[in-house]
Amino acid sequence: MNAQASLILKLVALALVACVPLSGESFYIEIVGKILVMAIFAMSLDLLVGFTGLVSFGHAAYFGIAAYAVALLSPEYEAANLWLVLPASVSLSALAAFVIGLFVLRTKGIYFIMVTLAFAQMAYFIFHDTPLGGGSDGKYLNNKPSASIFGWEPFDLSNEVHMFYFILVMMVLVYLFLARILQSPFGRALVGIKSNEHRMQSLGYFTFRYKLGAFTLAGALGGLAGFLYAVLFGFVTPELLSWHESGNVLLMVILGGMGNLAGAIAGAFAFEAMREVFADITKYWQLLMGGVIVAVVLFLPGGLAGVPGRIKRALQGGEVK
Amino acid sequence: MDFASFLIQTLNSLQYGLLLFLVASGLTLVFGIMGIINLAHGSFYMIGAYLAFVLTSATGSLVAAIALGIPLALAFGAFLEWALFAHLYKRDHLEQVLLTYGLILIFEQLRSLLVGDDVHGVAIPDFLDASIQLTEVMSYPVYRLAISVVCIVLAVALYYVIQRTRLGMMIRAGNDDEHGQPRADHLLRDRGHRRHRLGVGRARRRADRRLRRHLRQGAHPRTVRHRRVCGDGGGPAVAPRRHPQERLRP
Amino acid sequence: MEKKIFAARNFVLATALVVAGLSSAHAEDKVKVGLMLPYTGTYAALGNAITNGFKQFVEENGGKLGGREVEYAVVDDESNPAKATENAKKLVSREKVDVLVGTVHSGVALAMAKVARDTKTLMIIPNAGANDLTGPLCSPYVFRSSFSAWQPSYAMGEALAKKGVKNVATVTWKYSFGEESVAGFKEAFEKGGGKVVKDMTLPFPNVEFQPFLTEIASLKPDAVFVFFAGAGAAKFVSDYAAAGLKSSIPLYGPGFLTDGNLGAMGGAGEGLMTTLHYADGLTTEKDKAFRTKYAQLYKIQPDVYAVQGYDAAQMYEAGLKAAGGDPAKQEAVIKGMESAKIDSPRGAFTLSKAHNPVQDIYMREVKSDQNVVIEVVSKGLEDPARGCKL
Amino acid sequence: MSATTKNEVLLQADKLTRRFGGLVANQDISVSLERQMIHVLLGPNGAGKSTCINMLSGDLPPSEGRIHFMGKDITGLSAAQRSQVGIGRSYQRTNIFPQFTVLESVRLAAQSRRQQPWRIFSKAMEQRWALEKARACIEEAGLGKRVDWVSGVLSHGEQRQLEIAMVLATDAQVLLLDEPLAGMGSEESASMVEVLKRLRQTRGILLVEHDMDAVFAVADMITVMVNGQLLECGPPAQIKASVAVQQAYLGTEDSFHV
Repeated sequence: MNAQASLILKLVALALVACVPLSGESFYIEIVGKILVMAIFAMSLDLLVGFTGLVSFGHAAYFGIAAYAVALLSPEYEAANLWLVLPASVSLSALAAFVIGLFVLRTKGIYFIMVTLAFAQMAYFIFHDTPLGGGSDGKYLNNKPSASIFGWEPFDLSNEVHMFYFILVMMVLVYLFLARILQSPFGRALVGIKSNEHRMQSLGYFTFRYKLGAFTLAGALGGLAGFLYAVLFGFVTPELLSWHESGNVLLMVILGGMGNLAGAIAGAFAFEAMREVFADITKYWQLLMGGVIVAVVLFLPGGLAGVPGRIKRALQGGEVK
Repeated sequence: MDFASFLIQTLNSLQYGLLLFLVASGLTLVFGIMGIINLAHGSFYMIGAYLAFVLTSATGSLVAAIALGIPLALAFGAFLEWALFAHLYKRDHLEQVLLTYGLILIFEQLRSLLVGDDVHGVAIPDFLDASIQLTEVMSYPVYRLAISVVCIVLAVALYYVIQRTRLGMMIRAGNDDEHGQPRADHLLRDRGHRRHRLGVGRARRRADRRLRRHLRQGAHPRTVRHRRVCGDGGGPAVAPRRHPQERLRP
Repeated sequence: MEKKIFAARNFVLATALVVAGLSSAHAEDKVKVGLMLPYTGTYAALGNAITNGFKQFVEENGGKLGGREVEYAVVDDESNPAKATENAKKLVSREKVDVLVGTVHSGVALAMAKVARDTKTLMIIPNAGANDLTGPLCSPYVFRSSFSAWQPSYAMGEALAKKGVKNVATVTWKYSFGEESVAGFKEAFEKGGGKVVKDMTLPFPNVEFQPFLTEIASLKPDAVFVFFAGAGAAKFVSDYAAAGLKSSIPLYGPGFLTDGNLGAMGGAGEGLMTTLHYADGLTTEKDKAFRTKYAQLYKIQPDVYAVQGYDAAQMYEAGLKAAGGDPAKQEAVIKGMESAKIDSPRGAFTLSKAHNPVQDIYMREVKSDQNVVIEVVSKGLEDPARGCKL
Repeated sequence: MSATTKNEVLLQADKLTRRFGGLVANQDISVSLERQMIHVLLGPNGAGKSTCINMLSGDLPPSEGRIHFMGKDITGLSAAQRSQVGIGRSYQRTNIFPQFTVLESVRLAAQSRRQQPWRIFSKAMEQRWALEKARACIEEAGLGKRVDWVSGVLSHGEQRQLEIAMVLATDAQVLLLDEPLAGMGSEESASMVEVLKRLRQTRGILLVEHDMDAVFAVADMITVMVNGQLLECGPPAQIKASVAVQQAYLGTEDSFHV
């Protein structure tokens, strides 16, 4: 029954999100659209942190590289073709993840966290300090890519409702794609690496290649999120690659509960909702945000997804333990 | 670029390098000995600066501010260790990184709440407020040289305390046990905790901040940039090198 | 397995929270002003000053703008360009403000201007000086009550050339506002026969100036022109004095070098000459009234940012009056603002066709804790608005 | 050196030496292992046994000396590469996947033989051959009753059996077992000895052990190491009789009964 109940709940949640555009409020359509983009970004990081045990503190680099790719690849005054610029941007960030992965995956533990942060800072300053991409002021994407295939226009991204559903479909596809991969031999090996990499090596797995594969895939999916962000807002800035963004997406994964794709989505929604509500309450909203982060780390190691399990155990008087 | 300017530029880089070493050495103690990665280390730099500003305007003299500041820093370090970091020893590095990331936001807003966002300056004490004439146009502030001397003295003191004294041995032992044999000697581990509770790392760092405070004149609210200096430096600079057998443990 | 169920449930809960938490009522007869300024981060002090200035005018105007009650919607932009579009959209489409006022950081202002143009919302920039805002990206909906990066620096270039200064070295932060200021200075100074020997830059907001001071000492130029603001400016001036350069090589720059941070630099700023469209010790009646009221309301002396906030409110008042007080009649409001003659504490000014103030630039000298006006170095200086097709 | 070499030599190590800075953990250790042989590395704590087995399994690169497997020089190969050629390894401190079930752990070990990581849309659970191999190895290691248990909750002995099952699932020809009987009750170690005897029919086993009775009951060849050096190597009878071994290793124990 458990699996079925969770499937129903997920479909209900999906339906609820799908009705957002019916409200006609363009602000909510865009804000929920952005949260869906962040959900994709969180899922791509969860593949690393939650399933492979690789804590990357520089995941925003690939988000930003794809965002800049679409801004730089699109011609100044007319729309680029979606079916060309999307794969191009995603493969650029996948390439960046592959190259950076070759270096960072040689380290472990805290050094991995720090070296991924260092590479992301390098990417940040490439866009911040050089004229490529308009320096620190960022760059405009004047018109959204057109979805035409040989003249046939299935949908128009400049229409915000089409854009919303395009992002929603992308998020569902990424969810199904990752859920499927984690059932494959490749996925099981990744989970094995997170549980005990030394054992996997002595069983004959070349764990470096698996980790590099996961790192590149996560970079590509993170790039997809960056692409959608740039198209949604039509404006890219070096801050997209800043270490604060890497920290925030890491928090979404932790908040949602590591190693749980639906948890990553829930984490993205919870984090963005908190940020909006706190910002409305007080000028010192970062104080509340910092407090929540400290509380989640101290008292909620399993994240939101872990909460029900803890409640259940508490209710049953803990004899299950 | 004549030779005199080259000498001055070397002096500049040496002086700024020593300053960064001081910040990095604080983090080495926290990370190398206590094994906790603290992203909020830059915030201590900021807290030290604002502490100097507040105490100097209260007491009127920098020297009094430093004398008052060090115990305050010790207390703050001990409190933080008891309240937050004590829970972190067992946790993995990801949770330490996230918790200290939250701390940055909290310190930032507390500073804005308590002291406001304006730019402040702190006067250099008179006996240090002179400049030495180096070339006919350029003179070098004595205060910067004073700071370099303080940095060197603290570096030597740090080395001596860690390597030569019983306290240093305790700290190092505290470190080995947490990462050393699985059957850690529990007694030493507890004493290790108490040693950290004294916040040795933080107090010494806070004192140096106040001296550097005047070098910077304006207390810049966002000074988290320094933590990466230590990060780039790779492993702990001062803590003892781990025995190679260590690498073998799964 | 139960982990999955409840993760999905949280998903539903969180979405509801987002939708419910954000809606807010919108009153019909009030004029709604959206204030998007930095209330946290490095520029927080400037954000507060602009807000104070704006609210002071509204209060002096009987708590009304164009005869209507004023309702504020405030957003903290944190000087973070990454969230600028989202924050601006929050004010425009959720709060449905009639005018968007903001901001300090040029990067954030550029993103706001794009939102204002796309959604055809009136926008008044109370500080960000990036030339593009009233240049290639100018638009009928975007106005500015402060300055373009070009203006104060161009005036300084003219003044130094007139004084017969021959070669000058420049130092600034490497970001759009710094570079545009140095470019404005260079244009006027070299047109007047001067020569810039060296341009030095360092990344924003780095404050380690010693190496540059040593290089200035070896170059031995006639004068040095710099752009720095806030904590960086205070530190540069005190380092410059500590290095003994102040007595041998005079230091010049736009007013941001000394405005608002004279206290922080102690005596090091004494005697520094800077150019800006505002100064202390102006003799006009309007300025005296403005300063006493400001000191009375907020217990601190006003600075150029407060004046710019005050003038942003004046400009909107002029626009609303021309439209009979109805913010919905945007064409009339825009016409009114374009033709208005603003009686500002800095001195009366009109708007150029690119909606940038055409204003006098003062030469000022630091005396104890004030930038006292010496003379008007450039009367009615208009930004060239290169690339604007208005 | 040993009895008639009727069986194929699987693993041959010559003059293996390992130094950690000044400390010499292993000095010129030569060991050979044939199929259908159980070769035991015996020695007091700190004799360098674990270092030696780590060098053989590729966890630790030797400072000097060569290692050959079925004639090929594998000194330069990593642990993963050595596992691929057929060397399996179990560890002194249990080294398993605590969150996985027994079946999933052993299936993952079986999968290591044909990984095909590019088939990202195939379901791991539908790989017939891996599941069948896993169930067979679980039976062979005597864990039949614990197939669906989570590895973390198994008893210490059962976890040692799980390690054996995982190594078997990798079709290893040579099993390097680091104290397989450590921490086991008497009947648990008895059943493990039976398992080792069964495995000896088709494979070569080199194990590090302390348990005297078990060692002499099952070993075909014993090598005694003291302070990183090879003291003596020979069949159990020769080792039992050797005076040098008694002094160096068994101390002044008066009688030595079998």
